[in-house]
Parts: sequence; structure tokens; C-alpha cells
Amino acid sequence: MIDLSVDIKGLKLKNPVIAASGTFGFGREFKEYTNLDMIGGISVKGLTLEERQGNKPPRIAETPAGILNSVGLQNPGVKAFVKNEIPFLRKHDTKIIANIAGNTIEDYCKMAEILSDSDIDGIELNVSCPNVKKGCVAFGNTVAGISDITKKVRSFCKKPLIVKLTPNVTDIKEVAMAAESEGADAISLINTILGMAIDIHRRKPILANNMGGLSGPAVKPVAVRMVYEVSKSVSIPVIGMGGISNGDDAIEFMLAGASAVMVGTANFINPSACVDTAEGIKNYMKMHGFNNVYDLIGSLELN
Amino acid sequence: MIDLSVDIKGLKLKNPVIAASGTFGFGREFKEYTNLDMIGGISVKGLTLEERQGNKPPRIAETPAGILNSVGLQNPGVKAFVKNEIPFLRKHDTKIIANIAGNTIEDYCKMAEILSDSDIDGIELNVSCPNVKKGCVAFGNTVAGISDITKKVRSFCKKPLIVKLTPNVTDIKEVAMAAESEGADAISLINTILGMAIDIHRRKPILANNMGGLSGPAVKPVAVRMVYEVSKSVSIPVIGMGGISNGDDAIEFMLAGASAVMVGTANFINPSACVDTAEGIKNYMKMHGFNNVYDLIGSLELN
Amino acid sequence: MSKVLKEKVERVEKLAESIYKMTIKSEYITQKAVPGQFVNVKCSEGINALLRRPISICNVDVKNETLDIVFQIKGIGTEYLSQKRIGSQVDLIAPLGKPFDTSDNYKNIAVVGGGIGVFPLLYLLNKMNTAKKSTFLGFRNSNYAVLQDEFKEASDKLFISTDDGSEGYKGLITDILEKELESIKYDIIYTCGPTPMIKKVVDIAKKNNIKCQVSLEQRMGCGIGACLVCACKTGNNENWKYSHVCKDGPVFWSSEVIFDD
Amino acid sequence: MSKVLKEKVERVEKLAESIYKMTIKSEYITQKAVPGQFVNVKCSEGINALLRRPISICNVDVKNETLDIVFQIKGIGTEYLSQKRIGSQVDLIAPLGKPFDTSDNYKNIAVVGGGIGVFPLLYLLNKMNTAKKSTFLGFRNSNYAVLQDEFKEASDKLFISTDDGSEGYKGLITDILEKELESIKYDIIYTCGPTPMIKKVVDIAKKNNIKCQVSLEQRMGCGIGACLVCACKTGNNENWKYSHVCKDGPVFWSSEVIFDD
Ligand SMILES: Cc1cc2nc3c(=O)[nH]c(=O)nc-3n(C[C@H](O)[C@H](O)[C@H](O)COP(=O)(O)OP(=O)(O)OC[C@H]3O[C@@H](n4cnc5c(N)ncnc54)[C@H](O)[C@@H]3O)c2cc1C
Ligand SMILES: Cc1cc2nc3c(=O)[nH]c(=O)nc-3n(C[C@H](O)[C@H](O)[C@H](O)COP(=O)(O)OP(=O)(O)OC[C@H]3O[C@@H](n4cnc5c(N)ncnc54)[C@H](O)[C@@H]3O)c2cc1C
Ligand SMILES: Cc1cc2nc3c(=O)[nH]c(=O)nc-3n(C[C@H](O)[C@H](O)[C@H](O)COP(=O)(O)O)c2cc1C
Ligand SMILES: Cc1cc2nc3c(=O)[nH]c(=O)nc-3n(C[C@H](O)[C@H](O)[C@H](O)COP(=O)(O)O)c2cc1C
Ligand code: FES
Ligand code: FES
Repeated sequence: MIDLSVDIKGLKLKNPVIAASGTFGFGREFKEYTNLDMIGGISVKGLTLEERQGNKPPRIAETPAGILNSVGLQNPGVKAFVKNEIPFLRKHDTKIIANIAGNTIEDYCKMAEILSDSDIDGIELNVSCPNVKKGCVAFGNTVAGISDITKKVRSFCKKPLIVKLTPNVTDIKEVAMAAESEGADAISLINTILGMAIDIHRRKPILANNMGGLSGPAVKPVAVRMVYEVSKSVSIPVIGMGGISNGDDAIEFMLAGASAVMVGTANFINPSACVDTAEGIKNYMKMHGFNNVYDLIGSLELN
Repeated sequence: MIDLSVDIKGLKLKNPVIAASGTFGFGREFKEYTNLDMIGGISVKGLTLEERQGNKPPRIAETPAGILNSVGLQNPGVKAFVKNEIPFLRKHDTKIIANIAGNTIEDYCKMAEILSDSDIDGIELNVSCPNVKKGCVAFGNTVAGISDITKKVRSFCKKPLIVKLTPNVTDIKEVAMAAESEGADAISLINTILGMAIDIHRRKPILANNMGGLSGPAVKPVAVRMVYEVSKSVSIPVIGMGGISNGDDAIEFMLAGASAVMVGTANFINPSACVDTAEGIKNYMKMHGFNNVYDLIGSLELN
Repeated sequence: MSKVLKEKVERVEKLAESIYKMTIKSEYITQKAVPGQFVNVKCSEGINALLRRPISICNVDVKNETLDIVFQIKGIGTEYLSQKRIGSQVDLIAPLGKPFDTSDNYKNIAVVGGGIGVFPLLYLLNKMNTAKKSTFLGFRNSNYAVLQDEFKEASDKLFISTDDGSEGYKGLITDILEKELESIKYDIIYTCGPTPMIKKVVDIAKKNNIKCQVSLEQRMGCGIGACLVCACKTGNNENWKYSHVCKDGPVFWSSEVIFDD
Repeated sequence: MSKVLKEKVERVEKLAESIYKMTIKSEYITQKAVPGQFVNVKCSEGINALLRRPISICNVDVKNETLDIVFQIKGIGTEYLSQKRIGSQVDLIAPLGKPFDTSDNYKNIAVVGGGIGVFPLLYLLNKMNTAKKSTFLGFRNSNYAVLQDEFKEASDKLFISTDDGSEGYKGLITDILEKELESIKYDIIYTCGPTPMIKKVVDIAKKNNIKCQVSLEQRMGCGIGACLVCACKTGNNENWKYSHVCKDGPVFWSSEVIFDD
């Protein structure tokens, strides 16, 4: 029997694959296409304290092996989420992770408080969204910012607390260590890399917001490197993501030190990418004689 | 008549396309495949004060729409370059840019001194090579580091001085401004993004050096964004690169503010990528009624 | 219910410079689809043209279990799609989106299309069997004026215009619509095409107090309502929100949509 | 002189599970190539399998102006290459690299190949017309033991071994080489295959005081000596440097190469 289950500081996943925030809606959008009960967890669309409409369209541009997005956190607000979305998700055998973003630290704290009393399994702090003018981006790219927000939210958060890091920094290790020392239960990374694509015939950026966040296969080598660096620097679990489309991609992250992975952009192309990825991890373990996923995690040998 | 020529603070290029350092050898390797006289300039393989053998192989890994390399600056040393390579290059109607990297600031200064007395057209400071253990990476990712090295090398450099930036920083603008204020004649960017790729069956990194620098189409949106940010922050010319394969790609960078572009990885796939890119720029200008390339540079309108 | 399907390409036909018709065998789609819906198709294997591309269903042949999509080459995705071989498989999610209202109550309809916006309208016309149908199609020039026989067949009256007069009337198709409206009253106008044309049609419908449905385009990520990138403003200026073209549309009532983005 | 060429695929034949032979029409390559050289081929359009892949020239038919390459599917590049259609174009830079020394002075030669390393040796054997040729080929199992008729035809003596004995001898092909060397003295040994095998052959050649040429593999970027990624150590331990497989090789004298990376 191959055991795929992992325990992220109390967030117990039956397999290490989580749908990445913003790419899987609130789960229900994928019900027609895949079996939600076979996904370890779902990190829902980034939530804010109040409903948000997000940025002007176009909000997406395709780039080589990647996409830029500038959704700008369109969401119904944390209360509507608790009321309308948790009941649906709870019917499925998968863990619910609430991804939250705020304009102020107080926003984050209030959301953590509300969500701590709701029926979810973990909270993911999005301190790194590049698509909103003021607010969260400022917290994510300095040690001081990340320390401050982690510490304050920690005191309101009674659920496993995952801090999601932005890759747009000089040294990802120091940011991760700051989150760890202020009480994060886990680190997830990477969020999107800031980028821009230009319509050369209109001579304007393709995105109405001008810049957006890069995700998809293109970013995978950067993400694997950062996951490796972070998992060597902290002792809390690391959740890796960035360009994962299948089991083989996921294995790269897990060898590099990720205890779990998130699948994002790939869901757009293959709506059962999460389930396929979990299946692929299992097949790899079978092929290489692993019975327990923990034997795999971090087992990379350097040259 | 369409005028493609640009003047990068005294480095006069007949067209804005330069072969990127490390991807075009010393030019002679491409003579069989393309017309060197139709390329604006050639930035030669990164030079060090003494000959270097570089890193162990494998030194390359393919990733989605990109490559990782860890050559580690294999080169014959600056003196051998002056003696053996300049005479060949000088026979061609293209500008010679010496790309230099050192372990210490003194190394850079010595090389700048030697090269200032040689028959080259410009010097590009590689302060950002991720593939050597000690040395240049340290200079490139802090304002203090870049200020210091630019200032010191400037005093030895009698040629147009281009400072090449690493993208592995939180804020590319402040690094660029530091180089400008210490006397750089131009900024080139981006060098490669630090990444890692894993052979999941051997459970080791593919590169013998474990990590390497990402280049190729995958990085283009990140590069375009950084070129835009830098060209809005400095008033010296900016040379853009990162994933350019053809004229359309080059136009994105020029609209974003690049006065010239460099073509790197694309040369491996299409040895006449530089010439094709120059041709493509011309065709775009024809199609859109531009007579002078300067009318194009930085003409992006934001949404 | 829509599904991820791997279906067989039966035919690829070049209708005009850069415009292709692809016939796809699909029992599932032909049974489920209704006019106004689209397919979201992976145009190339692997990471070339990474995202799926939305293409309207242009016609359905229920008996033969085939559907047609017609597309113009705009970039790499449609380029790869045009190169698909007969007999090869095509990976699509379909049918997607909210359809046109094809109620039998509409006895006299106008269908107004421009450019690549004409394609979903053919399927609509073919389904509206009991209505009297006037079709207005605008193209850049005669090279783009494809599927004329099919549109003629499907309509009671067919008007064509081109920007340069190389086919049909010279000028805007909305001018012809306005002229027709002087003597006829339609129960509903359906429109799809470039935004300026749609806006004009919506204005005309409003002025004439006619119901109007528009089919919109927006760049998409998932096509299934999850990623929220395909936003379009709906509601009214005091109380608007971003709806999503893939799920809430592509067909909207003209009164719902705010065209100021 | 090598060139960037767009040539026509004449035939694609599956020789075994995951091993394909592709026949390509090319006047240029058939005129210029010599044994040991390779082609650097773009296996897929666009950014799927971005880099070119190096594949040895396995045979040349000068009269028909065709060459064969034989390759095993290892990853996406070779996968796409195997799907190329007959009549389609293939984009390659060729011929590349330093060839084998095929001097007429070598009267009695041994050719030792393992796995996918056997392919360039067939071309070598076919060119060495005046020598007496002993060929030693090692495979994992009989499934991989392709081109046996061709090798038999091209050799005076042919030895085959497999790891599991499913074809020919069971065991290492170098064991057979050593046994043969008890009674025969070769003028030169040529070898290509997995590094452990090559090392063994080099040791055997040294012990028996026989000249030896090895053909090496390394991951490549440009294939033309510009990017310096395809390094291999040459010289001696006191005075070594990194040479480059694509330009200084792939064929080296065994005495030049240091196998410690
Ligand atoms: C609901 C709907 C139905 C459509 N039906 C048809 C049809 O029947 N026939 C037809 O020819 N075209 C149709 N289009 C437009 C078609 O989707 C685009 O022309 C196509 O996606 C362009 O892809 P490309 O790779 O060729 O261009 P590229 O510019 O290379 O595409 C880059 C990216 O931008 C997106 N994109 C570019 N233009 C558009 C656009 N106009 N609308 C949406 N996304 C775009 C692409 O999907 C892709 O993600 C429809 C669009 C929508 C939203
Ligand atoms: C000079 C030379 C001659 C060769 N001749 C043959 C031949 O005749 N038949 C044959 O089947 N194979 C041959 N190979 C090996 C062949 O190049 C690789 O198997 C092939 O590149 C794998 O590509 P892929 O996309 O299928 O694998 P992937 O693993 O997806 O390739 C990823 C990257 O790694 C490179 N790579 C992976 N394995 C190798 C390797 N063993 N050598 C070099 N690069 C590698 C690829 O070129 C590509 O850049 C030769 C290699 C060299 C250097
Ligand atoms: C359309 C889109 C919307 C996203 N929205 C969010 C979000 O609301 N919160 C968040 O933390 N990350 C968001 N992300 C980032 C993803 O969760 C993930 O970090 C990133 O896409 C990298 O993974 P991938 O390459 O697998 O897509 C979004 C990504 C995309 C593509
Ligand atoms: C194999 C290889 C070697 C490189 N060597 C150097 C170097 O010596 N000095 C340098 O400044 N940049 C070097 N670079 C970086 C390129 O000059 C360029 O900044 C980068 O590749 C991005 O451009 P591209 O995406 O067009 O390749 C190298 C890149 C590659 C791929
Ligand atoms: S395309 Fe994802 S919500 Fe419409
Ligand atoms: S592959 Fe570029 S030098 Fe050999």
C-alpha cells in the first residue's frame, strides 16, 4: 500500500496535491470535469474582507509556456464565502484552505478571526499579490513586512497558518525564515512573477492593468530553485508550486523539499490536472519502490 | 529609407541588434551560418582576467520554453581575447563589446584598463553571473555593490560602459539608478534568472552545478517588465534582452524603452536569429510607417 | 453539462485567405449544444499555444453527428488549429456558455454580424425555424465574406456590406439595419462582432425599443467560470459588477451589459 | 562546412519498441558527411522541445542522396521526432563534429558499441571498406538489438550480447572483446556507448596497446562550439582543460580524454 497522506502541521491531506488559489474558483466550477474527492485540498480564490470586483479586462495574456494574469482579487468577500461556499466544499472529501488578502494588516487579522470560527482547514496568507495597487504586495517583499504581518495574523488565527511568498525578492530564504520565526505553520511558494506583455500592433500592454503575474510551465525552474532554497532554510513544511502540470513536475518539487504541491495554471488546460498529478505521484512511487511519501520529500541529492 | 542606427552613448550601432554574451562565442563560430556584417554588435563570451575552465558538465538543461545554463565563464582570459579574437572580429562590420566578469573589483578594473587600450567598442560589466561561486553575483544584487563597482570601473574605463543587471532582485529600478549615478553609459538587462531542474529518476539536479541561469522565451515577460521599469527610471540608454527570438519580440522591448536589444538563446536554435531579428524590426517599421528607430523606442502607451 | 472531449477531425477546409472551417465528429456536442455556445479547444500539443482557444459553434449536423467551427488565423493558436490533419484528434471542452434565447415567440428576427462574429449566427439562424429571418453581415472586404450560400439558405433576407464595397453594400452594416427598420419591426435583434458594431446595434435596438441579445468576446483562461479573467461589466452605472463571458455569457441581453471598459 | 538545412523526411520506420529509423533526403549532407558526425535537429515546431537534439548519422546512401538516423525515444524531443510525417520537412544543422579516423592503414579493426551508441558505428563500418572488421554490440535485451542484418552485412565478424541473454551472449560485450583479443590484435578500436562501457573499452585498448577512438555524448546548446556547455575533460591530470563535444568531438582519441567528471 502506497501512503500518499501528508500532515502539514495539522492540515492533514490524503494526498499532497492542492488546487492553487485563484485557479480553481471555489471548487464547484470543476465538479463537472473532475473528482473533487480525489484532491488533497483546495485553496480557494483569494478572499478579501469585502466583496471586490477586481481589475478591468483583459486580465490575461498568454506568453511562451506561461500566462500573465491581473484578476485583481475579484471575490465575493469573506462572509459570503463562509455562507455560500463552505457548505458545498464541505460535502467533498477534500481540505478547505482559505486564501486571504487585505489592504491593511487589520483586514488580514479580521479575516483570520472570522475564518478561524468557520469550518475550514487552513488559512493561506497571500502577502504577495502583484495585481492590486495598494496593500498586500508591500508586506511580502521585505523581512520586516513579512514578520509584522505573520506575527499579527498569528495571534488571531486558530487554524494551520500558511504564508505564501512572492518570488519577486532578492533573497527568498530570509523572507521564509522571517515567516517561520513569527509563527507560520507552513510556507507556500511561489506566487506569480511580475511580468508584462505588449501588443506590438496597438503599442499598448495586453493587460488593461499593464502588468500582471506570470505563472505556468515557464516559471517551473525558478519555483523549484526557490522551493529548494526555502526548504533548506526552514524546518516547517513547504508547499511548492509554479508550473506543475503532472506527477513528474510535482516530484521535482517534492524531491526539492516540498511536503505538498499546488497545481494552478494547468487546471485551465486540463481540468483534471490535480487528480492526474496525484495519480502521477503515486505511479512514480510505485515505479521507484516508495511506500511512504515522506521518504520522497527532500530526498534530492546534490551533485 | 528606414534608419535603424542607434547611438548608445558613443557606441554606434548600425542596427539595434546585438548578439548576447555567452551565446555567440567570439563570433567566428557563427560565420558559417550567418552574415556577421548584418549584426549591430557582438557581446563576446564573458571574459575573466585569467583563463577559466568553467564548471563541470552537464552545463545545460532544457526547461519549458527555456534553458538553464551553468557554463561558469569558461574563457581564454582577457589577454588571449585581445590577441586572438579582436583581429578576427575587427574584419567584420559589427561592433565589439567585451563582456567582463571578475572575482574582485580589482579584477574588473584591470580588465577595463586592458580593454580600454584595445580595439573594442564597448565594455559590458557582468556583475550578475549566477554560475560562479564567489565573485560577481555579490556585486549585482545590492545598490551598494553596484554603486561601488560601477564607480571604480568607471575610472579605468575609456570605452562606453554598459552595466548588465541581474533580474534576481526585489527592485530592479534602484539598482539601475545606482549604476547610472555612478557613471554607467548604458544599462543592459536581463541576465539569467536563477533556477533549478531535477532529474527525477536519478533524484539529482540535471546540472552538475545544481543550479543555473534561466534564459529563452520563458523569461520574456519578466524581462519586458524590467526593461520597462528601468527605462522609466534612468535617462541613459537601456539594452533589453531575455527571450528574444525574432523582430516581434524585439519590438516589445523597444516599445518598452530599449534603445537596442540582445539576442541570446535563440542563436542556438536559429544561428541567424540576430540577422532575422534586425530584419524583423525593419519590417515592422515599414508596416507601421516608422522611418527612424528612435520614434519607436519607448513609444508604449499604458492602458 | 460540458465535458473534456477528444474528438476526430473530419474535414478542414480553407474558406478564404486565413479563414478555415473545421468539421468535427462528436456525438456528445451535437446532442448537447445550442446556438451561441462555444468550444474551448487545445490548438496544439504541449506548450505551444498553451491555453485553449474559444471558438463558437457555427453549425451542427445532428444526423451525421458533426459540428463545424469556422475561425480566422489571428495568432499561433488558430495557426496550429488550421494545420490539424484530417483523422487526427482534437481536444476540446464543450459545449460551453449561455446560449441565445431562441424562443418560438420571436416571429420576426434580425441577426447582425461582423467579421468573425458572423459564425455563431449561422447556427442560430438554422435553429430558428419558425421565424422570419433578416440577416445583416458586415465584412472588411469580399475576401472575408465567407459562408454566403449557407447564410442565404438560412435566412429569408440577407444583406451584406463591406468597408470597401468589394461585396454587397459599401459601408456599415448597421446603416442597412437602420434603413430596414424604417419599414419593419423585429421582435428581437441578435448581434455578434466587433465592439463598435455591437454598441451601434444596441443603440439602434434601444431607440427602436426592440429586444437585443449580444454575444461578447474576451480573453479567457479556463473557459468554465473559475479563473475570473474574462470579465465584462454588467448591471447599471450605479450598481455594476464584473460578470464573466465564459459562464454568464457569451450571450447577454443588451440591457445587462455596460460597454465602458 | 555545415549548414542549416530544411530537408524532406522520406521514411520513418519503427525498428523496435521506442526505436525509430528516419530516412532523410539531403544532397548536401550525403556529399559532405563522414562517419562519426552528427546532425542537430529541431524535433518540433515552436517552443515544444526548444533546443535542437544531436543525433548521429547512422548511414548514408550517396546514390539516392539519403541518410538514415536512428534514435531511441528518451524524452519529448525524440518523441516529437518519431511523429514526423513522411513528406514533411525537418530542420537540421549538419553535418557537425569531428569524425572517426578512417585511414586505410587500419587493416584490422574492432568496433564496440552499446545501446544507442551503436548507430554511428554502422556508418563507420560501411566506410571502412578495405579493413577486416570485428563488431561487438551490447544491448540491454533483445528488444533493443536492432539493425542486426545491417551490422552483419557491414562486418566480417559480429558479436552480440545482452544483459539478460535474450539475444546473443549473456553479459558484457567487453568480456567478448577481451576474449577475442586473446587471439587477435586489432590496429584500432572504435567505441561509442554508455560511459562505463567506453571506460572499459579504453582500459582494454590501453592494456593491449591498441589505438582507440571514442565517441562521446554530452548535453548540448548550440552544437557549433559557441555556447561551451558540452564540456568534456581532455589532456592529462596535471594539465587538463574542458574541450567541447560538439566541435572538438564527438570523436576523440581515448588518450586525450579524462573520464573523471
Ligand atoms: C466566446 C468566443 C467565441 C469566439 N468564436 C470565434 C469564432 O467562431 N471564430 C473565430 O475565428 N474566432 C472566434 N473567437 C475569437 C478567438 O477566440 C480568437 O481569435 C483566438 O483565441 C485567437 O487565438 P490565436 O492563438 O490565434 O491568437 P493569439 O493572439 O496568439 O492569442 C493569444 C491569446 O489571446 C487570446 N485571444 C486573442 N484574441 C482573442 C479574442 N478576440 N477573443 C478571445 N481571446 C482572444 C487567445 O485565446 C490566446 O489566449 C471567439 C472568442 C470568444 C471569446
Ligand atoms: C553527438 C551525439 C550523438 C547522438 N546520437 C544519437 C543517436 O544516433 N541515436 C540516439 O537515439 N541518440 C543519440 N544521442 C543522444 C540523443 O541526443 C538524446 O537521446 C536526445 O537528445 C534526447 O532528447 P529528448 O528530448 O528525447 O530527451 P529529454 O530528456 O527530454 O531531453 C532534454 C534535453 O537533454 C538533452 N539530452 C538528454 N539526453 C541526452 C544525451 N544522452 N545526450 C545528449 N543530450 C541529451 C536533450 O538534447 C535536450 O536538450 C546522441 C547524442 C550526442 C551528443
Ligand atoms: C488567474 C490566476 C489567479 C490567481 N489568483 C490568486 C489568488 O487569488 N491568491 C493567490 O494567493 N494566488 C493566486 N494566483 C497564483 C497561483 O495560486 C499560483 O501561485 C501561481 O499561479 C503559480 O502556480 P502555477 O504556475 O501552477 O499556476 C493566481 C494565479 C492565476 C493564474
Ligand atoms: C549558455 C549561456 C552563456 C551565457 N554566458 C554569459 C556570459 O558569459 N556573460 C553574460 O553577461 N551573460 C551570459 N549569458 C546571459 C545572456 O547574455 C543573456 O543575458 C540571457 O541569456 C538572456 O537572454 P536570452 O533569453 O535571449 O538568452 C549566457 C547565457 C547563456 C544561455
Ligand atoms: S475564462 Fe476563466 S472565468 Fe471565464
Ligand atoms: S553545444 Fe554549444 S559548444 Fe557544444
